[in-house]
Amino acid sequence: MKQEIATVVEHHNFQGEYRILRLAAPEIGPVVKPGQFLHLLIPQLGDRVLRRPFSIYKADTEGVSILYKPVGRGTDSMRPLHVGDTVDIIGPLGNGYPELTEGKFPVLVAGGYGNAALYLKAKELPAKGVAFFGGRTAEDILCVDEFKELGWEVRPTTNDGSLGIKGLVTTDFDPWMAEQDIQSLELFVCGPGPMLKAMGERAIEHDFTAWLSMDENMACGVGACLTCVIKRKITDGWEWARCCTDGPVFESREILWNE
Amino acid sequence: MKQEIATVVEHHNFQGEYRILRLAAPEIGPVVKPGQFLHLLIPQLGDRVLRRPFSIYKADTEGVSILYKPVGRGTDSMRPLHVGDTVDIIGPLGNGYPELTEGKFPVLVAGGYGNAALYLKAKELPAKGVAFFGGRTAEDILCVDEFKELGWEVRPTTNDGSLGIKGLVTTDFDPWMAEQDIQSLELFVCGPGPMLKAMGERAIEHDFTAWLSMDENMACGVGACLTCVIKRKITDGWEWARCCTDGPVFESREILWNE
Amino acid sequence: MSKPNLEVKIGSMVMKNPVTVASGTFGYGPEYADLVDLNRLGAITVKGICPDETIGNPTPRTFETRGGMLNAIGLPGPGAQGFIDKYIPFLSQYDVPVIVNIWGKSMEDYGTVVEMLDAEDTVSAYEINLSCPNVKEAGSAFGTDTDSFSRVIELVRGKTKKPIIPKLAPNVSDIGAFAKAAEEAGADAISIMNSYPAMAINIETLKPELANRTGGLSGPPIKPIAIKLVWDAFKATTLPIIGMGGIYEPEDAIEFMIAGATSVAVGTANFTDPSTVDRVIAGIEHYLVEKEHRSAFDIVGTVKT
Amino acid sequence: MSKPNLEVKIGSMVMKNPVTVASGTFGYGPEYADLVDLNRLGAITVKGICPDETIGNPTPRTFETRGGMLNAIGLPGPGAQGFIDKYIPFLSQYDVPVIVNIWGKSMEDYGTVVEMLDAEDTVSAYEINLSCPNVKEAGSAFGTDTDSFSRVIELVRGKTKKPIIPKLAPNVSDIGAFAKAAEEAGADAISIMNSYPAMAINIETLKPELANRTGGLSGPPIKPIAIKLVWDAFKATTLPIIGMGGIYEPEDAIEFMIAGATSVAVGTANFTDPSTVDRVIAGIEHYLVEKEHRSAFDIVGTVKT
Ligand SMILES: Cc1cc2nc3c(=O)[nH]c(=O)nc-3n(C[C@H](O)[C@H](O)[C@H](O)COP(=O)(O)OP(=O)(O)OC[C@H]3O[C@@H](n4cnc5c(N)ncnc54)[C@H](O)[C@@H]3O)c2cc1C
Ligand SMILES: Cc1cc2nc3c(=O)[nH]c(=O)nc-3n(C[C@H](O)[C@H](O)[C@H](O)COP(=O)(O)OP(=O)(O)OC[C@H]3O[C@@H](n4cnc5c(N)ncnc54)[C@H](O)[C@@H]3O)c2cc1C
Ligand SMILES: Cc1cc2nc3c(=O)[nH]c(=O)nc-3n(C[C@H](O)[C@H](O)[C@H](O)COP(=O)(O)O)c2cc1C
Ligand SMILES: Cc1cc2nc3c(=O)[nH]c(=O)nc-3n(C[C@H](O)[C@H](O)[C@H](O)COP(=O)(O)O)c2cc1C
Ligand code: FES
Ligand code: FES
Repeated sequence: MKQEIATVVEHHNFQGEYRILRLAAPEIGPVVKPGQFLHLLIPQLGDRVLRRPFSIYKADTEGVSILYKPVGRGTDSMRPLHVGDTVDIIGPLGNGYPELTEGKFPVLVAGGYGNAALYLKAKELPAKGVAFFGGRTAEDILCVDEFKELGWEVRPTTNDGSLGIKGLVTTDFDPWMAEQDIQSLELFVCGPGPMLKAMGERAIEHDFTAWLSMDENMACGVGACLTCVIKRKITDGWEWARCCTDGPVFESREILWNE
Repeated sequence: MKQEIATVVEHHNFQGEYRILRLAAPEIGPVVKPGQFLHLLIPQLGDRVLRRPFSIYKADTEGVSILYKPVGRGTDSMRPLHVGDTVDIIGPLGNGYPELTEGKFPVLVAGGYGNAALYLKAKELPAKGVAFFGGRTAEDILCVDEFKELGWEVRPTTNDGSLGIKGLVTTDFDPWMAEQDIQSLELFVCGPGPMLKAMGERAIEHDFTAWLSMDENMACGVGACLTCVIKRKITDGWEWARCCTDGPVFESREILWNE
Repeated sequence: MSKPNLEVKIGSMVMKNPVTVASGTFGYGPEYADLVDLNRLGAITVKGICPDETIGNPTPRTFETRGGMLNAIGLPGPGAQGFIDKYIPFLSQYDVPVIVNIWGKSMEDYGTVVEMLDAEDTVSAYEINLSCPNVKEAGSAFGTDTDSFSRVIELVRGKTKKPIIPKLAPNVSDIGAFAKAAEEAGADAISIMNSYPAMAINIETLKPELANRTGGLSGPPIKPIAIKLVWDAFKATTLPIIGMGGIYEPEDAIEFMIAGATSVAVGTANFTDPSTVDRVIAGIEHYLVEKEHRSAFDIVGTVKT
Repeated sequence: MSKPNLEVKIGSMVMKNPVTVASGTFGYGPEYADLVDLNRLGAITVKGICPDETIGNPTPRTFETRGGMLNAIGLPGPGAQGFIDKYIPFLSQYDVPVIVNIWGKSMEDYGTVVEMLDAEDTVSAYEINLSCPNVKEAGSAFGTDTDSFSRVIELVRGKTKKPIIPKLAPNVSDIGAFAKAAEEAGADAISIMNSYPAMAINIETLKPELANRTGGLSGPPIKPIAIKLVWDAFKATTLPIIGMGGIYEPEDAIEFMIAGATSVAVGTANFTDPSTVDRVIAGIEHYLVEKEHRSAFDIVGTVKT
């Protein structure tokens, strides 16, 4: 974990409303593991003081890239960042996804910026599997070609049917799953809460492994403030686990979902 | 007095560190009187909430110009304003300078952005007189040619002697004054506190008229908050007068200087 | 859908919408009349008035802080008679209730100022300042001790039939106790909050940034404090509450109402943007339409806890 | 000129410079160890510890406000024994005093937690949390009433010879009374201020933004309030003061010291920029050099009023 003043080297529209921000970060770039994230201090955020976490989409010896969608105060304020501006980042943060278990068949499930979060994992995985991507419209299904290039079978679903099957990710996943050697599946999931929960439930019901990247609001990002906690099951009940340091990736069985 | 969302039509270096900001303000521009000011809400001022007052340098039917020097949080944050950006201004504010008294000889005394504040007055005055401009260095003596073009005799003084006489405005003014029909002088002054006070003292001692534009911190700018008050003499003592609405221009005899 | 009813009542005073201005941030009315349509306001609240003319504090009187400002104006003013002479003719032109913020150097003063003003029809209600951080008498002396707090209210109650609205000090551990005390002493409403006692020091001169040394913090920084105080008071009393503290956007005003405020006051925001009151009124109306409420009162105290 | 002496003392605890971190904003030490050189700190102040393991409040626990944040973490923690097992080995590697922030659900708890911790050499001092806005017991119950406030301090005093530092509640009318009470009860220093009781409500859901409903406001918005509280306390007591509330820049820390703080703590700013502590230490040193002071202590309480 390092704090680095990173220079913007690329910043433009990526797809639909999504934008890509590429930062020169020679200290953080080389040490990123798939599923980790950055904590970014947005310049010109007016009177707001907290950083915002972003999954690392790409990383190499020179820097990192993230994909984001302007949806609120922070992400809106990132728009005016120009090439050459500097951004204060802390990273890489979080545990990231574990290695694929021997003999398991990898499945990626993602929604929205979750696609970005899984790209490095897709690249690293030795065996190529199937990627289920869900979104509201075709615009929310990111990086399809990139995943295909890596050798993955990409199966998009959209709420409006503008790309792939019409429905939720589960609309496509459930029948597919039924035809697999279910217990050999190992899922790597990153997406909105309901998607995480749906996949987690299936993992438990059908007895496969699902690594879920949890999306919780953060303050410190380094484990100090205890903002980002979720309930993790332990033998006699539950304990709090911090998404920023104990996660963001948890196996479905670890999580006690809030009612 | 109007509130107007004005578009930046010009913004660049003017002289030394001074910058000129020209705003399209068709409502405010046409009604400006010399010595009045604008109250400007600086965009991108981060977490600061108060406006900043600026003397109106030029005004016409289409808009207004101000001259400023980045010296603090507010003025520094004005640098990135681009042509096409909008700025929220309230104006024109304050009483401005009165008409020249019949038969009096007009003298302008200014320092720093005070030169800007006097330009409209210089332009309006029927009789052309003498203008004493003081500053730290040549860079602080603004608009000399413009005043000359209007027919004024311009006499600069600088602390370092880089333009005109070396010294304070008074170094040049005092001997000059001694040779005039002193009581026929009518001074219009805009500059830093000590300059205002020096001229005010001379006006009282030598019995001439001096209109001083007072420089006080402001919050509302419209007379509501009672931030910008100075002591104004009245028959039995003094009362508070608001620089924003009762001023900023006061005659030297009105002012009770703080010890 | 028909337009929602924005009208609210503070005791017998009817406000055409819930929005007034915070005392001391809007002068006596004329100052903002060029920029704000005074008839559009729910009420005009004027700067603090005491029986006699007062000069207030030395300068500097305000200081900009991160996100807000400090003030130690110190309640200068024309006195009750001066107010009547200088401002009543102006204010009486408008079709909008006038809330006069009153204060005193002694307990008796609070009675005297009401006696002097009460015959004026233009004066619709009194906001009793018991919480000025900058004038010992009007602040700590009466505002942070429930006994003298109640006695001032009872005294004023005895002098007028118009609505009386004590303005509570924020720097107390239990605002509910003051809300209850106000109710028992005969108040018609309460207003919350005054600026918060605060200070800034110049590290070059070592001098406080305000001549009065300390002042009151106002603006966006105090909003979350004010929201809690309003909610706490709402639970403790049935009196209507005028909520204020850092209202800059319609959403802020709506938040105050959901926390329990029947009416809201825009203060420091007037300095930043005089169109705030207008935006806030429009924003409240828009919210009521969107949420399909019939009346502004429908959202008061609706926080789900 | 020779380097100024940055050392300050809080009771018998020597800090190599005046800068520590605010409890709850720096975890227990390891969390920021990659980003901050812990040996550079004047002291490490850890998150609140009570005798038993505790779970704290439900989520959401924090919320970003204009200029600052609200928190209602609710003091989750490993308990005294858990703290010893999990963090003492780590903390003992560093050459920096450790201040353990303690709290209790009952008055007795405050004694118990000290009994459990006191044998640990790594524990240098106790900050007694009597002002948590989010846990009834550790907050309003003890922090806003001078009697129980004093009793907790006396109880802790009886259990340890190490410096004890009560952390005062900001939401009181007279902080001086608490400062004096702390002194009389045997405290070695006081710390000011905890986050300020506050609230935010989501106007779409009508629900409070924090699961705990209310929380504590921290960050730049509260600095002017904290500066005044420190100054007020400084006038009332001779105890050293650890000042905090919105310190983001060296100038903020220096302002606290001029107001009367011997030591300062960086809180919310750690989240924004973990290099703040480092910048603040360097900035204090730079200021002392520039103003030709020999020691950090020279500027404490030098405000000219
Ligand atoms: C581990 C992690 C990885 C992330 N990766 C990405 C990424 O790669 N690309 C991307 O665009 N965004 C990502 N996010 C979300 C991102 O951090 C921002 O929170 C989000 O973009 C909204 O921030 P904002 O400041 O624009 O909006 P705000 O104005 O802060 O918030 C807008 C709304 O979203 C809510 N919100 C904010 N943050 C969260 C959150 N984390 N979870 C749930 N609700 C929230 C707010 O409460 C508010 O209602 C990630 C979040 C986490 C925790
Ligand atoms: C009537 C009037 C007309 C003005 N006209 C101009 C103009 O034409 N061009 C121009 O550049 N500036 C002008 N100013 C000053 C301007 O409003 C700003 O205050 C100044 O430029 C510094 O603001 P800042 O935000 O950059 O600095 P800040 O960070 O706010 O302040 C820097 C320092 O200056 C002090 N300061 C701020 N404002 C004042 C003030 N008004 N008087 C004394 N000290 C102050 C602050 O206390 C601080 O110590 C005028 C001021 C007044 C009252
Ligand atoms: C410059 C200024 C002057 C004030 N004068 C008064 C006053 O005369 N009487 C009073 O009760 N409150 C006074 N206040 C407090 C405000 O009415 C209000 O309670 C406080 O500022 C909080 O609201 P805000 O954050 O919206 O400004 C004053 C506030 C400011 C900023
Ligand atoms: C997330 C968070 C957790 C906190 N936890 C504690 C705590 O456990 N014990 C305590 O005494 N204060 C706690 N505080 C209060 C801080 O120590 C500090 O008093 C307050 O935040 C003001 O300082 P700041 O504005 O620099 O953050 C916490 C503050 C925050 C923001
Ligand atoms: S965000 Fe602070 S502990 Fe996770
Ligand atoms: S600045 Fe408010 S009265 Fe002049």
